[in-house]
Amino acid sequence: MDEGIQREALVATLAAIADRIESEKDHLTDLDSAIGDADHGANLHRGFQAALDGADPDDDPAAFVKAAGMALLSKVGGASGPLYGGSLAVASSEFEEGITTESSVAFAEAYLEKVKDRGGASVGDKTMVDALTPAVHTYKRAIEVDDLDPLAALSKAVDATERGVRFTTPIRASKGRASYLGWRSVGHPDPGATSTLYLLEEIHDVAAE
Amino acid sequence: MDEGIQREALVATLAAIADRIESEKDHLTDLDSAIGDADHGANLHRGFQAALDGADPDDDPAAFVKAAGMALLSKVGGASGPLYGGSLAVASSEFEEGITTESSVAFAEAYLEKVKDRGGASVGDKTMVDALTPAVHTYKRAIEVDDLDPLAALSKAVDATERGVRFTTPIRASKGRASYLGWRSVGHPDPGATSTLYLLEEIHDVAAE
Amino acid sequence: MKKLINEPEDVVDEMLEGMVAAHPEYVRRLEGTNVLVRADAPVEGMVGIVSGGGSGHEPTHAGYLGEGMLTGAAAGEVFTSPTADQLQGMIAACEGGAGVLCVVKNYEGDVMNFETAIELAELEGETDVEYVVVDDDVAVEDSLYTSGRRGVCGTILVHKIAGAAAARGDDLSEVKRLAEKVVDGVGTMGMALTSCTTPEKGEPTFDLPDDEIELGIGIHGEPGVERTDVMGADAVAEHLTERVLEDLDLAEGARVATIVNGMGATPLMELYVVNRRVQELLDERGFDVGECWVGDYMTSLDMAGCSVTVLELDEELEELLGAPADTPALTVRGD
Amino acid sequence: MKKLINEPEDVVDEMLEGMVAAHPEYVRRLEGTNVLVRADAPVEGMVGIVSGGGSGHEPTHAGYLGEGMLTGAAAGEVFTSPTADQLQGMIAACEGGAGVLCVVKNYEGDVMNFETAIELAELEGETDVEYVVVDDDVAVEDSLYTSGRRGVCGTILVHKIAGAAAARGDDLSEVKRLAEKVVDGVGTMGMALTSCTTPEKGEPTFDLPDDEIELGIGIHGEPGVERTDVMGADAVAEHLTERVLEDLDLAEGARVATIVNGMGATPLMELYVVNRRVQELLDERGFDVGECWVGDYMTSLDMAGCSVTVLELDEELEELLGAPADTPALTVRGD
Ligand SMILES: Nc1ncnc2c1ncn2[C@@H]1O[C@H](COP(=O)(O)OP(=O)(O)O)[C@@H](O)[C@H]1O
Ligand SMILES: Nc1ncnc2c1ncn2[C@@H]1O[C@H](COP(=O)(O)OP(=O)(O)O)[C@@H](O)[C@H]1O
Ligand SMILES: [Mg+2]
Ligand SMILES: [Mg+2]
Ligand SMILES: [Mg+2]
Ligand SMILES: [Mg+2]
Repeated sequence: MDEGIQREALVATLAAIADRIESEKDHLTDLDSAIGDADHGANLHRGFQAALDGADPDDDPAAFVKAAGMALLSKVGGASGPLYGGSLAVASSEFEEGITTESSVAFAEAYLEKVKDRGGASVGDKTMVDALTPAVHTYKRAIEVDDLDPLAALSKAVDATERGVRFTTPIRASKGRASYLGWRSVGHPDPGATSTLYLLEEIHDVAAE
Repeated sequence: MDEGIQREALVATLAAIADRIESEKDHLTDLDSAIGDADHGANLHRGFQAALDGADPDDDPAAFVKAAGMALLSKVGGASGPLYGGSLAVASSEFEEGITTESSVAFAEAYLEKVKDRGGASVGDKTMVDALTPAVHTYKRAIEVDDLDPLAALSKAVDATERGVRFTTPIRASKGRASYLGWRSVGHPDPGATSTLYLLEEIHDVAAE
Repeated sequence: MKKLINEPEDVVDEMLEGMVAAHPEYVRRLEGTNVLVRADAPVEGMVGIVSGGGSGHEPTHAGYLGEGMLTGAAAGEVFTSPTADQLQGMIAACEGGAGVLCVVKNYEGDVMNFETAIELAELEGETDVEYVVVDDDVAVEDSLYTSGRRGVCGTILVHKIAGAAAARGDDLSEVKRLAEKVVDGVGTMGMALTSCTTPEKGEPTFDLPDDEIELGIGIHGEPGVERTDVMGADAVAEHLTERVLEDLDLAEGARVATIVNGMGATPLMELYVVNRRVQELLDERGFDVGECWVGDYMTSLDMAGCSVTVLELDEELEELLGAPADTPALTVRGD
Repeated sequence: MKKLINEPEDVVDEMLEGMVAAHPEYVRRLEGTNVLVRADAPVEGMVGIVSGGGSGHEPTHAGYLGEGMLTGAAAGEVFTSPTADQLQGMIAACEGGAGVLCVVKNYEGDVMNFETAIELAELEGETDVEYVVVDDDVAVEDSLYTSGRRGVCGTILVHKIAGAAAARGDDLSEVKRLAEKVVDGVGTMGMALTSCTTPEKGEPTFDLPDDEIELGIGIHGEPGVERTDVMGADAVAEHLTERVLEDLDLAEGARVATIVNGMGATPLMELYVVNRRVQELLDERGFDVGECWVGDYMTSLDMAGCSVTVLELDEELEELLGAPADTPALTVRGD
C-alpha cells in the first residue's frame, strides 16, 4: 500500500471506530451496568472522540497510532483507558517502518502482550483478553500458516473475536469490576470484550472498502 | 347527673375519642399531607393514647379533664399540642363545681377562648377555630335561648361543626402551615377542624347512650 | 419505602441513643426525655443557648451541641415540635446562672410550645429566659394572610453567632441583640426535586412528577409555593439567589455569608454545582463573600433538593461566625 | 431522573469550580486539569499525600484537602479513574522535596492509571514516589478469582493518618509504613437500599425492588454480592459489623475506630439509628471504641444505604487519628 493511501485508511478507520462507539455507547453502558459501573460506553466515546479530534492526517502510521493511544490514555480513564490507550501507544512502534502484512502481525501481538501485562488478566478471566486472544491467534495463523491476505485474515479474526465475546457470557469473572459479583457475573457478556469486537469489525470494514 | 355516673361518662368519652382518632389516624395524616406536614394523625393518636393510659377514673371531673389536657400537652407536640392540650387544661377549671348544663357552656366558651388566644387565629383563617366557633356558638344558643337539653344542643353543635369543617375547604389559609401554600391551600379541608369534629361526634355519641 | 430504621415510633429515641453513643464527649441525654445537652451543661456563668424542633432535620439540632454553639437541643417527633414540658426541662438544665436564650424557628407549633415552656419555667422561678424567633424563609410572604415566614436554614447562623457570643462571655441581652441582628439580616429560599417520606406515613408527603420541581419548599415536606418544570442547576441557583437578594435588599458591595444547603438526599457533588453559580452571581452583583458553607445543615429527611441562604455580615457578625466552635456537625478552628 | 446539574458532561468540571469558589483558602485547581491541590501546595519539606479516583464519592477526595490530610486530589469522570497524565501532573505539583505518597483505592483502573503516572513521573526525574493500595471491602473475597478487595470508606482513615504523619514531619518511608498499617487493620462492609443514578446514564444502575436490599455493595453502583429481603436497621447493623469483625479477627478487648458512612442519600437520622446498634454490638463484644464517626465520608452519588468501617487502633494510630486536621469536609481541633 502506498503511504498516502495508508494514511487515509488510518484516518478513515479511526473515524469509523469513533462513529461506531458513539452509536453503541448506550449499549456498552448497559452491559457495564449489569456487571460493572455503567461507564464503559461514555469512557470510550469520550476517548475516541478526542482521538479523532486530535488526529493529524500528516502523521506517519506509527505516530498516528501512538497519538490515538495517548489521547485514549488521557481521556478514557478507568480500566479501559490504560488498556486500550497504553497498549496502542506501545504497540504503535511496530509500525515505524510502515504498515505491512508482517508489521500488522507484530502490532497485534504486541498489543495483546501489553494488555495482558498491564491488566494481569489471562484468558478465561472474562475480560477483553478473551476477545483479543482468539483475534490475534487467528490473524497470525491465517497469515503465517494459511498464507491468506490481510483482509481475509481480518475477516477470520472478526469471527474469532465474536466467539470470544460469546465465551465471556457463561463464565465467572476473575478480573475487573465484574469479579466482585462472583457467581452473579455469569450470564452477562463482558463490556470490554464487546467493544473490542466493535473495533475489529470497523477495522475490517474499512479495509474491505 | 350523679358524680359516679359523670366519672364513668368521662372515661367512656375519652376512650371513644382515643378509639376514633386511632381509626381516623391515617385519614387525618392524609389531610395534613395535602396542606401541612403529614403528622396530625400521628400527633393526636400519640396524645390521646397517653391521655387514656394515664387517666384516673377516681379523679373529679376538673382534675380528669386537666390531666387529659396535660397529657396532650406533653405528648402531642406541634401546633395541635398546646391548642388541644393547653386549652383543655385551662378550661377544665370550669368543671370545678362539677359538670352541669351551665358549666358545660362555660367550659366550651373558655376552651374556644384559649385556642384563639394561644394560636392567634380568627374565624376564616382555615383552622380548628372555624370548626369550634360554630360549635360553641350553636351550643350556647341552643341551651340559653332555645332551652334545649344538653344532648339536643350537642346534636345541633355537631351539625354546626360539620358545616365549619366544610367551610374550611374552599378558603385560603392564613394561619398554620397551610398558610405557606397561599392560594394552593384552597380546596382542602383543614385537618385540625376535621379532628375537632371527630371529638365532638364522640362526645355526642357517648352522651346519647 | 425503604429506610434504615426499626419501628417508626422508635426512630427518634434510637437516633438519640446513636448520637450519644457516637459523641459522648459532646452530648448527654436528659434522662427520660428527648433532650440532649452539652456534656458539660450547664456551663457556669455562660448564657445557655437552646433550640429544638421536630426531628428529621439532622444534623439540626443536636449536631450543633458543643463549645461555641448550642447548650441544649430538644428533639420532637419527626416534623413535630417538642412538647412544652421537655422544653422546660431543657431550659432548666442549661441555666448556668447567666440566663437562657431560646432560638425558635417560626412555626406556630414551635412558638406555642416554647412560649408555654417559658411560662412554666417562670413559674419555677427561672426568670432570665428570652427567645428569638427565626423566620428566614423568603418563599413565604410575611403578611396578614400567613402565619409569618418559616424558620429554615438561616437558624444555623443564629446558633453559631449566638453560641460564639455566649462563649466569649456576653450577657443575655447582648447575646439576644446579636441573635436578632442575624434574624434581621438573613434570608433563605429552598427547592425540592422530590418529596420526603416520613417514617410514620411511609409514603411521599406529596407527589412530584418526574418533570417537575417545587420552589419555595419548607423543611417539613410541606408542598412548596410554586411548581414548575424541571430546571438545570444554574437556573435553580439563579432563581433561589435572586429571590433571597430581592428580599434582603443589600447595600452595594455588601459583605455576606452564604450557605448552599442540601435537603438530605442531595449528593454533595450537586450542591457544589449549585454553589458554583451562586458564587458567580454574587460576584457579578459585586457582593463580597466572607464565609461560604456547602453541605447538609438543615435537612428534610430524604428529600432531594437544596436551599440558598444569604446573611449580611458586619464586623461583629463576621468575627463571631469565624470564632471557634467544636460540635459533632460543625467544627471551626478559629485561628 | 432529576438532578441538580446542567449538562451531564460538565458535572465534574462545574463541581470543581463550585468547590474552589467555596473553599479558596483550602484548595486551588491545577489549570486545565481536574486536579485540586492544597492552596499552599507543594508544602516545602513535607511528604505530599495525594489521592484520586472517579467522581461521585464527594466529599472524597477533594473535600479532604488541607492541613493534616491530603495535598492533592484528582477527580476522574463519574466513577471513572482519573487519567495517568493528570495523576502525573498532580504528583509533580505536590512534591515539596520530601517525596510523594499516592493513596490508591484497589480498582484495576485506579491502580493501572496510578502506575502509569508513576512511570511517567519517574521519566521526568521524580523518583521519590511511593504508593499504597487500600482494599478494605470485606464483602469481596480476596482470591485468585477476583481482582482483589475493593478500596472503600477505609481510605479516609488512610488519608487522615498518613496526612497527620506527613504534617508532623515524618519521612516518606515512615508515612508509607503507617499508611500500610492502616490498610492492614481496616475493614468495611456496605449495603444499599437503592441503586444510584449516574448523570450520564440517567437511570438507576441496577433495579432493586421495594422489598429487597443489596448487601456487599461497592461505591460505584456495582450490584452487591448478595440480595436479600428488606431488614430493619438493627439487623443491617449486625450483619455489616459481624462481617467486618469476622474479617479483622481482632484481639479480645481491642481498641478500635468506627465509621458509619452514608452512601449519599441516607438521612443522618438513619445513620445514627444504625450507629446505635453498631456501638452496642462492639460494646457487647468487649471492644473499646476510641473514635466514632457518623456521616457521609465516601458516597456513591444518590445511593441510599450505608457502610460500617472498623479500624484496629494502637497508640501511634490513635494519636494520628486525633491529630489536628483542617479541611473542607473534616476538621479536627486536636487539643
Ligand atoms: N485487569 C484487566 N485486564 C483486562 N481487561 C480488563 C481488566 N479490568 C477491566 N478490564 C476490561 O475493562 C472493561 C471495563 O472498562 P471500563 O468500564 O471503561 O472501566 P472501569 O471498569 O474502570 O469502569 C471490562 O469489561 C474488561 O473488559
Ligand atoms: N395558629 C393556629 N390557630 C389555631 N389552629 C391552628 C393554628 N395553627 C395550626 N392550627 C391547627 O393545627 C392543625 C395542625 O396540627 P398538627 O399537624 O398536629 O401540628 P403542626 O402543624 O405543627 O404539624 C391545623 O390543621 C390547624 O387546625
Ligand atoms: Mg466501567
Ligand atoms: Mg402537621
Ligand atoms: Mg408537625
Ligand atoms: Mg468506571
